[in-house]
Amino acid sequence: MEIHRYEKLWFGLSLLLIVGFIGTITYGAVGAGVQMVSDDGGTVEPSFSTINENEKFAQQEDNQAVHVEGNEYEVAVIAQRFSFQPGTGSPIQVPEDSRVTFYVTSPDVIHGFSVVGTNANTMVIPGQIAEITVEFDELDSDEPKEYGVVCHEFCGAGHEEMAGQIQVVPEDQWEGDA
Amino acid sequence: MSSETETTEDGIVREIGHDEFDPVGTLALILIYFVIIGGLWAFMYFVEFLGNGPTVV
Amino acid sequence: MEVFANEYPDEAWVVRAALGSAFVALAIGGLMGLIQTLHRTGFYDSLISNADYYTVLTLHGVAMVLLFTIFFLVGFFQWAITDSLGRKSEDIRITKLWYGMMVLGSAMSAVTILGGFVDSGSLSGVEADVLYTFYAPLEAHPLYYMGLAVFIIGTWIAGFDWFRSWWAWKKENPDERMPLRTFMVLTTMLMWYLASLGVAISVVFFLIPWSLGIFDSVNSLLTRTLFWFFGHPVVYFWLMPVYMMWYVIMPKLAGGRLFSDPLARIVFVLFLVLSVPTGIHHQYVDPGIAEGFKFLAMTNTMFLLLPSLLTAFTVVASIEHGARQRGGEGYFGWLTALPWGKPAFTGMTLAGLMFAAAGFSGMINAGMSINYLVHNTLWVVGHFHMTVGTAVALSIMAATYWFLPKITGREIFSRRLGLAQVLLWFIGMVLMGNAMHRAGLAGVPRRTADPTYDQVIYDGAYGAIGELRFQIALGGVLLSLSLVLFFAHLVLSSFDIGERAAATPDSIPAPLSGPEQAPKVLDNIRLWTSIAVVLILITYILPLASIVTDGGGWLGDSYGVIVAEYVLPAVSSTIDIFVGVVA
Amino acid sequence: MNRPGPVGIALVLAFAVVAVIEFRTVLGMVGIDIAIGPYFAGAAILLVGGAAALFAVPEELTPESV
Repeated sequence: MEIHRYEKLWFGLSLLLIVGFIGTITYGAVGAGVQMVSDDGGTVEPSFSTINENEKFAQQEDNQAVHVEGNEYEVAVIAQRFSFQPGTGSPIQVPEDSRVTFYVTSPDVIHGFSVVGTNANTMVIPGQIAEITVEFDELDSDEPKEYGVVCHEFCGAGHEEMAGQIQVVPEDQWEGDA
Repeated sequence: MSSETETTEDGIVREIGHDEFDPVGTLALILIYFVIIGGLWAFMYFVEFLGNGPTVV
Repeated sequence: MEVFANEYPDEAWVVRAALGSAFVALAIGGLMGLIQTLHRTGFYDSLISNADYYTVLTLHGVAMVLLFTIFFLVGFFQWAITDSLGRKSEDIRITKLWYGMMVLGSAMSAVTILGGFVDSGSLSGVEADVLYTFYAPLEAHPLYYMGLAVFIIGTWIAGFDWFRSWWAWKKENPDERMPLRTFMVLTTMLMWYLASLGVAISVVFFLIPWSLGIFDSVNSLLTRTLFWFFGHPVVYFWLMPVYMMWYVIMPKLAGGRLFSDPLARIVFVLFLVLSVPTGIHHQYVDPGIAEGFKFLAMTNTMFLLLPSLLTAFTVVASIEHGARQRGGEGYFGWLTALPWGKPAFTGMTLAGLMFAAAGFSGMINAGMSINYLVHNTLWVVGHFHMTVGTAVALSIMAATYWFLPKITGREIFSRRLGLAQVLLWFIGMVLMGNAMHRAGLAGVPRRTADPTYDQVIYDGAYGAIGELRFQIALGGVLLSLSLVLFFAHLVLSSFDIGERAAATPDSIPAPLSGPEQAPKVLDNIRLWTSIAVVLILITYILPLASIVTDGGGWLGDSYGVIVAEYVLPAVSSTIDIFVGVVA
Repeated sequence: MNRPGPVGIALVLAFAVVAVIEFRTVLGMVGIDIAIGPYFAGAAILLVGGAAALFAVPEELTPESV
């Protein structure tokens, strides 16, 4: 088979592009430390009673993150038609300069959990616990910083109402058990 | 209007065979495309994405 | 040589019928699209309620990406097989049977979707507000899933019908190479058999019994994964007939010849091999699937860029050949020697250009971690409106200007009108597609009736959100106008107006580098199918096994509330609708 | 180079419409804001020009019409 030399050149450049893309993503994982949502969060039977007994969700109190150690915190969120608990009723409060792990699950249908304007973004699937860890920087001022959270997967009539908020507060305004 | 060379319905004025055709215009276009997507990819990954924190770590 | 419509009247009837069905779906889907674009941007949201928006969205999705594209595909492929093998259908009754099954299946699903608009009477409870992805445990009426199953089985029989033609031809021409168009049809159908297996298993073994109340629950992640097993390769099912147009029709329209027949075959083989083991890239941010499986799906996806990048070269080189035969010169000057006055050519070229741009946003979607930035935002919607919504839809409409005379025997109505239509589509889609991409970067979610929230301020967008919303609405209106022109054109072409000539037969010119240059192994489709199966097993067996073993078995756990609330009413309404249909 | 025909003009204007509207965003990125009214008016004029050019396209396809 005869392939034109320009086409051979383009074939080589195409391969270079593909390898470059995969290389960039690999750099993101190894160098920049970006992790994918995976099966680390484990599973839970999708009903309120079972979810509330799950160790991650049982320790969740009102809208505060739970302090683990150092600057590490955990928040357990139930995404359900059509609210986030916590998040929708009152904002989820996390302290600045923290490393927060969100555990999100659903007792009913598939939802999304997307912190608008950031790369914190996961699906919420009944039966599965999504686990994502994100780092919030130090605040520039004494004012809390707010992030919107939206459900980005269609979950039924009323889906467009499903949103919440995360509030990053200065260290001294943090009211959780430090 | 009719042009001086004889043209077919498709406006073909000359036959170009396999060996006399170098797709140099295609090469030029596709190299431009290569540069654009390479640059855009770098911009999207390193500026838009990594600059859009917090990111899942 | 005669025009196709006269030489194969029975086959041409089926082709026309399939195209007719495709265009009915396009009209319905287009109307829904106009309603959506005005509703979600807030420009006119009093026509429907937010709740009805999701019915509209479901209808738009199903009509556009399943019915319009696939009905066109079967019509176009029937022509390609019949014309390239030069033989009638082996049994025209089978050909009509699969077309009839596809219509029946579409009607079944359409009834349930339309039921979403009705709140009372015998159709209340008959709903399918589940979008075209129907992620369980969102539940549709059983008839919705059954309709999909019937439709897909129809496509399977169509594939069988075309294989039969090929086997019969092969027996009579044992030493000849498989014609290019036949090769494209058969490789595409093999890919489709592999891909649709996923959705067939999901629908037949899980969703239908569950929606009938036989099972209490399903494993959401399992049915979702099976959907995407099918849901990504289905985009190539939309795209393959368009690639056939680009490889076969465009060089001809440009006055040139296909640059390389062997490369076209390689491209289709790559699609057969790589299309299916990529679906997990739609699940990069799904819990319950380990990172390693996602990485594997990403590498497959990235290598799937290869056939499209090769296509870009081969197709552009083929039209450049045409331009130079028409007297074009220079590095870029040849572009002015292309036949821009032909709407079929201009439309397909603009579609291809937009595909090059959409290819870039697809590369972003495919990048495992960068996907966090855009997952389920309007960016993705922008992406597929430029791929299936333009590369495919605009190519189909443009090719129709060339194709229609073949199957009706009459020339189309007007070149001017055709040109206006394709240019308007291009402008409308650049506006809407671009704005959607940028809104997605600002975090605006997809699939919602109203993307404004008290808790959310979108910032960081290039251009204010208000301006982006305006561009989306404006683009949507221009696209709708373009559709109106298209349908007006179809209607005008079906009447004898003025002195329109009868269509003249024409043939596809031989490639510059012909099939005799291609190694024989390329035609060994059994080998390529086997490789595809092995790749699918490698990519899918482990994740599926872990989803079933870790995630609550084949059926998930019991959702007591949901069963009581949705399943039981659904069962009783199934009985109602059957009674209603019979009576 | 040949003088562009009506089809060429229509095509170039179609691209121009798109470029004009997108270019405003690009200018916005570098901090130059242009009022939306005149901008869209400009694009609309180009669009009308494109439509007018299309009316000059002859219905019979000849090599010269391209």
